[in-house]
Amino acid sequence: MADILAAILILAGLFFYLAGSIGLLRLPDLYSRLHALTKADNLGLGLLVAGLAVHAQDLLTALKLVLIWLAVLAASAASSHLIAQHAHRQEAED
Amino acid sequence: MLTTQLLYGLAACFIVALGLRTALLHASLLHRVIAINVMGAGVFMLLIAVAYRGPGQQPDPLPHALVLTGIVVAVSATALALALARRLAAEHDDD
Amino acid sequence: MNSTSLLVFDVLLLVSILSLAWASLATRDARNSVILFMAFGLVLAVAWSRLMAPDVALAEAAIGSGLSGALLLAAVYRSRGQQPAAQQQSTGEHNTSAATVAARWAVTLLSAAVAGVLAWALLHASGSAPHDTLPLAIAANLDASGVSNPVTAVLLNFRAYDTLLELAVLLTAVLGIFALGPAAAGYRPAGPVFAGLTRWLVPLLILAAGYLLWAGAHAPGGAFQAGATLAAAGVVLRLAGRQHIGLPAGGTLRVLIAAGAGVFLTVGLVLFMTGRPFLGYPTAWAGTLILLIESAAMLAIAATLVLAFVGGRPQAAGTPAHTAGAKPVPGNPGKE
Amino acid sequence: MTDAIIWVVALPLAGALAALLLPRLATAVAVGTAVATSVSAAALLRGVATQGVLHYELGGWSAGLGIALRADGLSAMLLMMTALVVLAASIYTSAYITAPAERARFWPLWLLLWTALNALLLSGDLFNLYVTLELLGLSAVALAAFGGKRAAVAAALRYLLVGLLGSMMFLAGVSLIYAGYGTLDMAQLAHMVTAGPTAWTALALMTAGLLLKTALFPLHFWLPPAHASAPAPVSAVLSALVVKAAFYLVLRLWLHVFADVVTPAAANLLGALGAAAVLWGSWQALQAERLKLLAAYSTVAQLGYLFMFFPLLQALPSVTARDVAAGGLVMLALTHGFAKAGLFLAIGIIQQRSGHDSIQQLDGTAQRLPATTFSIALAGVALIGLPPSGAFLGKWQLLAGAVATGQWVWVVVTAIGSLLAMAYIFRVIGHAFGHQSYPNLPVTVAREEWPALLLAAVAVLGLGLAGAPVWQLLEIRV
Repeated sequence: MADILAAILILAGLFFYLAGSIGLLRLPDLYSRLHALTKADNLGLGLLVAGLAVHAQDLLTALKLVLIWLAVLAASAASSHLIAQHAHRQEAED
Repeated sequence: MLTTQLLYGLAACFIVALGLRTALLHASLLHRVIAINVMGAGVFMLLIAVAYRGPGQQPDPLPHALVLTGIVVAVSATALALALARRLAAEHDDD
Repeated sequence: MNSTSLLVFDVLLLVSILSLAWASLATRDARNSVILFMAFGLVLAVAWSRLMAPDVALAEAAIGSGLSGALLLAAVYRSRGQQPAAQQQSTGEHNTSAATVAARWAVTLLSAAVAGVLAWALLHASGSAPHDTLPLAIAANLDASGVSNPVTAVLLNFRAYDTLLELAVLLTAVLGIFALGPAAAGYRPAGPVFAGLTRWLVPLLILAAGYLLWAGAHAPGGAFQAGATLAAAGVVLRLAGRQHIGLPAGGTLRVLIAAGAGVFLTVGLVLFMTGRPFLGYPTAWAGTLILLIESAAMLAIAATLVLAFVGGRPQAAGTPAHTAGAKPVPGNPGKE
Repeated sequence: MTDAIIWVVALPLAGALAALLLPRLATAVAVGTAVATSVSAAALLRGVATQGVLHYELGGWSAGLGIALRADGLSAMLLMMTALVVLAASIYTSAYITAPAERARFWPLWLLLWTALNALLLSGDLFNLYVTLELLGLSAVALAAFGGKRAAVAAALRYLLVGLLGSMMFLAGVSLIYAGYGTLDMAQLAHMVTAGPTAWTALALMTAGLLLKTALFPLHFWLPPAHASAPAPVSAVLSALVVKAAFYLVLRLWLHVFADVVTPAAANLLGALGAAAVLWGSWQALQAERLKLLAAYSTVAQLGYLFMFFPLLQALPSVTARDVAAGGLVMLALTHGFAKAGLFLAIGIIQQRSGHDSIQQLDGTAQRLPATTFSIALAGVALIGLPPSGAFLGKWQLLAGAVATGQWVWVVVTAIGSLLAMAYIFRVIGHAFGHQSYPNLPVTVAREEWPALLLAAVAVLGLGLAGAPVWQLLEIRV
């Protein structure tokens, strides 16, 4: 049972990764691409982590996985903000 | 037949050649430093591939230790190279 | 996971590694090249964990891709401030005079020859059964080494002399950087978001470094990975505008960078003078001695890698920190 | 006596750390360490002479698993030469670099370079050799760029990139050896290595890496600017010791570890490259404008002579003939070490005193700095190979070996090379004599001139007249 749940979660995660990648390729400008990338990949990662956590042997590993997800969430949010701000200032200057 | 060890070994040879080509091609300094790091990564892949003993068994720990030492040596050499380049660029502006 | 799906995964992984390496070396823009190199390092770390080398995967991600990437990016932004981008790639790939094309072909053929010969030798070498004399010897002596992680046992006990010289290499690099001149000017103080992230991320990195150091005895981890994580905390602080990253100045800084090789050599010599072989830990004490050496090595590696990122002798703590509002300093990524 | 094998490596490293931690006492600590290390190097030499090959398993682990240090006749002699040259250069530097801040930054790097040299000469493990080569490369680059002048930094950067390329190729060779034979210990490998694709490729890669580091002819482009723009004592150590350490590894690999894998064709290739280096290096030295460039090109040429021994050692029939020729090779290497170090130190004095080292404006230095000019002339005698210098014995064995094996090309090249060497040395001496009057006291800067003079004297008189033990010591080998 756990394996099926894990498989479903991971597949859902992969779907969001795919969406994020397509967004990265298709969307016109930097901001929308950043938007797509950060949102989709983080959700994809969350589902992936959930799937792996279900599959993990013990609670500690599952908690470590969740911690990884939280760290990536914070880091990618902050870095996409910085990139957007940098790009915005660049445009304001030239 | 094509074992994992051989697959990664051959890929390693290709990466070494890739790094060597750019390192010899006098591209910009930055490219040559990256090329040497890529070549190093290729040699490390060769070592790790040699250490691999199949999905079930324990791999040979010795090449792992060698690669760890190699990575640290490579980063210290890269740091010195970039510091020299910075000093060269700074010198370039003063005179 | 039957072998075919593993093979498919391997091929996909290798294709992405090779294409990232090719792209990193082929792009002319320096910044893209560095970012592709960092991606190459990360995917390489996936390859190391696939080949059951977790220690190396940690080090590759932390040092090979993370810190080397930070060093290279800092160099790119620093030189972008001074020379116009075009002048940077004046040689190599693009002028198409006959001599350069011929030279490029010659070098390509030479590299292909080296790869071919290397592959030919590898095919021959891996033809025979893998040699297990050393792995078996390591396994046999593992319990006498004081740690249960074989890689740490090799690094800190069986081939401790290699690690001692390697710490000397790190020390030489940082002394060479110091001899070249004072540090570059720092970065502007961080905006609210980055400052918030730093206040939360740096303690987590320090905690992770301590865990990695402790776990190194029985699980993947150890002094190098811990030192690199600590250095990452230092780099984040430096980027957030903290000039001296909490590093001591003057004498204490010297003690810090000399700590790794210093403690290692002292332990080796003390044992040597009390009749044991040089760097030959008594079995009962091996575990504690290794932990002592690894702790000193972690501090030294972290300090060295951060000082390499700082790029020169840190000004004395007394000098005024970089004041906001000054003219944008070359090599300053953010304009906030 | 086997303890000396550890002290020879541990002392310079401890000295480097002490000099780093006590910046104000750096010079005293460094010179003290230099004396102590030279004493332990002498003890090691005596130990090897009395007890034969000294073998030390680090950490108590048997070779293969752990790392073994080995000191045989060849490495003990090179270690002694390294100790004497670095001791003399350290005394010289104590007067050459006076600013306390510069001293505090110079001595740790200097002693780390010495640690690398001693560790390399003693190591019996291939990967350990890679680490020592990197330590040697990085410390040499840091010292070559010391002082931060633009030319020095640019040359040091090229030297570093070439050195890294060489180390990576060496490491690729070492990886192949581990893939093929499962061990890294050179003594074990000497018995296991059989002629085959793995051995050939590994040896070719390692040799290519080492040839880059020892600047043999086509791969020498980085050496002249690096050695010419470095501070004088650093140039002395770079030319006399650092490139020779890489050559020692080629010798160790070709004669001891891969003895039966080496083919005559490969040895002849090395000999041909050596011959080209002799001719090209000497010719460039003749046209050099500056003394330091002349000395650097002379290094490229002198290394060419060393590589010309390889085809002889391959072709000489009897073991005794081969040992005698190998003795000539070591004699030439030792003499060049002392002579080139003395030459660079003397040139440093001229550069410091008269602000330039261009050969044209040298007139009068003989009068103003008689001892320095005498050192240059004495070192010149050893570089040309005139009796009674050690180089004369070395070149004699080279010629005798070439004649015995009928390989006349080496005789011709040696003759032309020596002629060109004579030309560029006498050109310098010619310019040195001006018309001013002679000062009454010959030595002007004692602490700088005596080391240069003694080094050149050892090359000419010491090795030339008392060279017999070199052959006996060479008998002791792994």
